[in-house]
Amino acid sequence: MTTVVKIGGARAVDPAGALADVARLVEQGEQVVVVHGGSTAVDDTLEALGEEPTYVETPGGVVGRFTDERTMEVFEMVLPGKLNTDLTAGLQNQGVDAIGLSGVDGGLITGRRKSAVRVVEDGKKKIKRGDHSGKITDVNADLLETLLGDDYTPVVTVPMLGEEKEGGVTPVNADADRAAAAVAGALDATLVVLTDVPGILADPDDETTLIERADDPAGLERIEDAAEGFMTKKVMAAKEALSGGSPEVVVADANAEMPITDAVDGGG
Amino acid sequence: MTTVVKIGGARAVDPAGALADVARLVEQGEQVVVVHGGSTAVDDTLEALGEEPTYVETPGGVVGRFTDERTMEVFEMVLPGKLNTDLTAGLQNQGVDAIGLSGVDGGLITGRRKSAVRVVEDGKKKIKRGDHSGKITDVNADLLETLLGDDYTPVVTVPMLGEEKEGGVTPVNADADRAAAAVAGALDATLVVLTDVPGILADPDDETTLIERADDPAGLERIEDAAEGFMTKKVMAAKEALSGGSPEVVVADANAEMPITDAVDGGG
Amino acid sequence: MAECVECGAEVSLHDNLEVGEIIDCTTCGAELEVIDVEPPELDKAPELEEDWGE
Amino acid sequence: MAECVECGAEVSLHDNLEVGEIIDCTTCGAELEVIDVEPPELDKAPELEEDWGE
Ligand SMILES: [Zn+2]
Ligand SMILES: [Zn+2]
Repeated sequence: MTTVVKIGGARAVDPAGALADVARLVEQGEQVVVVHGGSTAVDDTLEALGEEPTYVETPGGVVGRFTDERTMEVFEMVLPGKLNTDLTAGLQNQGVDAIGLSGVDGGLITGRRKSAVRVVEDGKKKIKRGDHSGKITDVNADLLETLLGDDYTPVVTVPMLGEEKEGGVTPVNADADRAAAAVAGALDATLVVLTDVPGILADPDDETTLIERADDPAGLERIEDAAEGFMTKKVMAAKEALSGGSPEVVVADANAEMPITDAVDGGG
Repeated sequence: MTTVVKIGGARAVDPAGALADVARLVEQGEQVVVVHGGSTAVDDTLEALGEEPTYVETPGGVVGRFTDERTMEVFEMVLPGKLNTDLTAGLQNQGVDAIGLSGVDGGLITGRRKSAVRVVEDGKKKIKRGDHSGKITDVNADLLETLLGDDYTPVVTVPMLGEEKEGGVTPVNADADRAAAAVAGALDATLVVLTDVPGILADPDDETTLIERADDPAGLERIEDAAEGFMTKKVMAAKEALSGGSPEVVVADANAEMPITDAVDGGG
Repeated sequence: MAECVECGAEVSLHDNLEVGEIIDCTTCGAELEVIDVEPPELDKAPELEEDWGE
Repeated sequence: MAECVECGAEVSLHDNLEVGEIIDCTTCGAELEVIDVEPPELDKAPELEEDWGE
């Protein structure tokens, strides 16, 4: 069985316990693909460069990053650059033969580029052009399977490879949860999403109402009703993984001692 | 036959012609590995972050970068981050299924970390500690051969994976020319080093005394005598490639129309 | 004033018009994107999926 | 003054000694690294290959 583990990027989730757990699974002969984001680290680096991250609100009320050309450059520096290299080296320090890849490498994660977004600014609806984002439609599963077959552990991040309407390709932003979901779907792999909350609470004020796993769209619906705020993105991703071919999606607490092992074993 | 092409990083050598030429060779069924550096871009980014690049002079008179922890971070951002992602996407734009890798990925380029260097400062000899550099001793040729066999074109850069004396590994700086030489040696591949000078002049003031290729250490000696300044590094790298197993090393003008094709065909 | 590219009706424009702004045609309901402001030029606003990145 | 770790001879130290500085022992010729300055402490300076990165 293959397991796709989505870990946080920089600040939100300290990956040390997660990396040790990946090493344990790999040691046991499990095939693991690690997927990571790192949005807060992108903002930190933009600020260190004296630039302001741009966030926009869509008419539907979703707040998201507007990725102009300069932001895409910094995105490449932080995600496939610093974070991916450090995570890959961190896994190798644990004896895992990790290999870092972005969605650009070998066309690992591809789809249409979206260069315009609808936004609401000062109460006005607008079309904002020059965005570098994309919608994932394809995953190069062959590449991952070849590497897994040779006992490598792929460490995957965004950007993805965006196909321009007029032909040509360019690196573009995509949500790392959805990238993880797409990868899990393409590999028919279990998806374990590590977050700093231990799952989704049916009643947000009552920790005993934890809903943690779903193995079919019906189970997900229960979670969807309970999910709020940024968790809706995780639920969207979970849905995409399940419909893509994943047998199971688990949202697990990154701060548990063996978060992935527990999740895969069905513990909680 | 496999060809390893070393291209410049950012400012020195515009890679557009080189990328088109790589695409032409790959189209013809040639296996190509691209290796790139990008030292000037590291300095630019350090400066944009309000930091000063640190260069030191060794007792032997060689001036080189001192790579402290922060510089290593920026190094990761610029080389495997921005430059490698852009070159990989640039090749894909030319129809090449490129896949970006640093020396850290899959232990592609490994060797001992060197954390201390001897320097001369204000006329005093000193030991300066905290350097993140390394000496290349191993190349994971299997990984490159697997990818080449699957029709990918690896785009390789530094850092390499440095082995600490006390165990453990960490990303460290290495010279990209020597990384290219090590890769060429490990693959028994022809090494084509593109620079903005058309080769090495036996008489630096006379362009008709161009020495451009060497296929044995004796031919190299002639070049070595003629090489000056930064070219001595290229000659060192050439020597390492030949002694590592490369049948031929060519230093070629990056600004020629088909620099690699010409070099491989024996033109000039 | 500008002309709706969908129904041909006159569309009244407010001051401080910005490029990229979306104006609804009060006649046919079409969403029109402001392509230029001097002189004002409208085009059909593209349908775009709501999506996001990192 | 400090003691050479190689031959035991006294090594005279100049003012403004810096950590990391290399002092040659005038008795045996050993290269000695200044490990600390207050009080001065010397150790054998490591042999290091001349190398460079990007
Ligand atoms: Zn109308
Ligand atoms: Zn002595």
